[in-house]
Amino acid sequence: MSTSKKTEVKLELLLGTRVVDVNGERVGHIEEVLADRDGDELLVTHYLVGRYALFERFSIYHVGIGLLRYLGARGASAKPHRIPWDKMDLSDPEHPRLNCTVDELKSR
Amino acid sequence: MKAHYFLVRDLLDNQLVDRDKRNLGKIDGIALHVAQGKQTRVTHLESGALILARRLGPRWERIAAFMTRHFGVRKNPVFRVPWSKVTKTGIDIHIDIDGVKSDAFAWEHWLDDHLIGRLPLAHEHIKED
Amino acid sequence: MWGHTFESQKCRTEGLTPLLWGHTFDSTKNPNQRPDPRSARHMHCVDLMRRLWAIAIAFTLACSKQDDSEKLRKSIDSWSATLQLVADARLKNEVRKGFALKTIEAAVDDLERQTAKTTDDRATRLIGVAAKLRQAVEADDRASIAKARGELVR
Amino acid sequence: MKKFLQVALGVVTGIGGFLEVGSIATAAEAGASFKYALLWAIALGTICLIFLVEMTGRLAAISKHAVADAVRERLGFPFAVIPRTAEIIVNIMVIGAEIGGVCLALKFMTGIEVRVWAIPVTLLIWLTIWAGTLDFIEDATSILGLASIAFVVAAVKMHPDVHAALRGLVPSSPHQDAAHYWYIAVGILGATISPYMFHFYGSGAIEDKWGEDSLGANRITAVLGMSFGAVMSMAVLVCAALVLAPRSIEVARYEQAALVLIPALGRWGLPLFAATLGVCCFGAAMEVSLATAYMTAQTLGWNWGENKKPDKEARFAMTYVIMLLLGGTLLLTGIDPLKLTMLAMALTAVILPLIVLPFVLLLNDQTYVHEHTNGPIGNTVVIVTLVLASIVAIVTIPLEIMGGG
Repeated sequence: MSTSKKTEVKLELLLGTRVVDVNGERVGHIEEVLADRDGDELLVTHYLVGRYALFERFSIYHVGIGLLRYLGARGASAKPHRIPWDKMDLSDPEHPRLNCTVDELKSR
Repeated sequence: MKAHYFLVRDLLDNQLVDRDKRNLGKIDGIALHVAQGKQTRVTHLESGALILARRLGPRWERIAAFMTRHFGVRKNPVFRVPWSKVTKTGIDIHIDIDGVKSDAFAWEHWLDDHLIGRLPLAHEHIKED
Repeated sequence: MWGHTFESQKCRTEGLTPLLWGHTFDSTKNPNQRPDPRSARHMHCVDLMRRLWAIAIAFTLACSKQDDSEKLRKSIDSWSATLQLVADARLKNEVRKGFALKTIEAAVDDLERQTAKTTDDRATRLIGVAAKLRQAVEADDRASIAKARGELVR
Repeated sequence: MKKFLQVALGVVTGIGGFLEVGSIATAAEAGASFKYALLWAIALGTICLIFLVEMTGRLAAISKHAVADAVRERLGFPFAVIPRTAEIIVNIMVIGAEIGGVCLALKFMTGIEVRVWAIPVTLLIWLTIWAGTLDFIEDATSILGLASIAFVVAAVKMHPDVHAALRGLVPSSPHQDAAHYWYIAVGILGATISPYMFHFYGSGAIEDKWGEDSLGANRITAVLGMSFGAVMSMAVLVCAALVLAPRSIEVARYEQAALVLIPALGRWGLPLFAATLGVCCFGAAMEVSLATAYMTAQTLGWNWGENKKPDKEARFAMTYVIMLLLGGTLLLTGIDPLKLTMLAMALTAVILPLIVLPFVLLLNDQTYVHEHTNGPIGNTVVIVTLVLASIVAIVTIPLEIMGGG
């Protein structure tokens, strides 16, 4: 896949990048990273990948989602994907990729 | 310190505060260590114009790189704090270092030595409470 | 209504900047940079903005032409009344000489600027009276100030 | 007793700090061109301002963070940089206009040209910020600013038509010259809802160490202070409506605005106008420069504070010095101070939503204000007004620049 392996990835640059799954299918954009404290370390557990790129783009993501829900949209459709750290391949940080399919995520 | 973090909400862009409650800049960037087979972890909190400019796009990054190369006064253009130095998190992120001696204050010192401090009345200014 | 929406994460706007800065990064030019999947939509927005601006400017130009003479007429009335007020105040010693002179200067300056391209009899006449008033104020000649003030009313 | 003093000071700040070159110029133009018809714009702007100032104070008291801090932390740098850059640009123009106001006041009293005064006035403003404390700056400008009561005295002395004035509080569309009418309307909104006020007020609250117990005082200060301030602005408009409008004098130069007090106050009219203009603009120039330094420091996470030693906050001090220099330079280019003022105020109206909408979001965020979140009425009034003002401003600015000249 990628030629060089970066060990240091900048979180601020990951934000907003598009994520595709193992088949190259669009999943969404990285919006948030979840981490848990473990002793002296802070370990990444999940990536939130959202589908409302337009909201995110105009900084109205949360308001937009809130409005959608308020207007009766289903909770599931507005919710971002919650991707476990081991399913996200960041060897090329500019093109993050899942090492599974979107359907596999849903079935979990 | 809490156990679960939303890195963007809780850390990125929040205020860095040293042990004497001085402002050391915002957290402009967060460095993650990614390695195959090992859980990704947060290694450093970063602060610096270069990091900020990069978030705005390649052109701004080039401008910032040029500026820091020619006019920078910091030893290292990016001020990095290891995660292990973090003592308290909340709206502000407290770290256990002496800010005045750190690189985060390089510009403060430079301006004070070369410009602000040389102007009349700069030091009699105001009595501290 | 919005309170609960903040429980998840911070809003992000990485994508907003290129829109606001215009064409600051055309990432297709440099193969080392990441291609922006949103650039097509971005271009569309910029295009739309340009069109809106063009319409606004055209509209502006259309509106600005027609009322130039009307504007000058109003301006002459306005300065004429201003000079009367200043002359009265000077006669009653309510304003200092320096202020009266500066106001007369401002009147002449503003009128000359507006009639630089066109000629207007009323404007020329008003500038003439202003010059008389100015001389009278400078000389502290109360009779002449009153006379010039009288000419302003006509 | 301390609470009472805090409120009293707040009210005085409102009265003295409210008037500045922008509100004087826009109110005078409005009164001269449209009589009482634009009084509503001052009222509407003030209602918005009351909500917004209260929000700023509440955010500062509960979270100990100012608006610029919270916007950066909550919405991220790529967003924060947009409103802050816009503000810096507009603030340079506003500082230029305020310094211009001081110079004009001096010109009215001495007859010496504005350009001659620009450098000494800029230096004097710098020196006052440099050598003064926050309390000194607040108190001095507030108390000296009380000279603006002259406008209220003059307005009352001339017996305005109260019914006509009350009718002016209801928005109406103009009979003629619609573009100019709306341009002045957004100018008034921009002058009334000055963004620098939020940074100044919020940062001042943090410097004064407000806590949760200050919320009541904060509310009273916002309502009373801003309302009294609005009365001053309205008095300027009424004076212009009574003195200039009947003579069909339009305000093309500040000299014409300076005449409004003379019929009522005689030989005191001009000195009082000059004193009000000079003092208010002097205060505002300091406040805008400091506000820019506050917001820059807060966005980038520097140390800040007018009450700290400058060797611990050299970058903060540097920022206001640069702002003053740029503002002063702008004036030296020979730009017409009145046009600069009107443009700066209208541009303020354009960028207002960008500045204010985020902090409507913040004031609904419990991380920052705990249980003291906004009510729906405040949110709605503020958002609707500002978005409308911004749209009107975007339409009228090109019209005015090219048509109104």
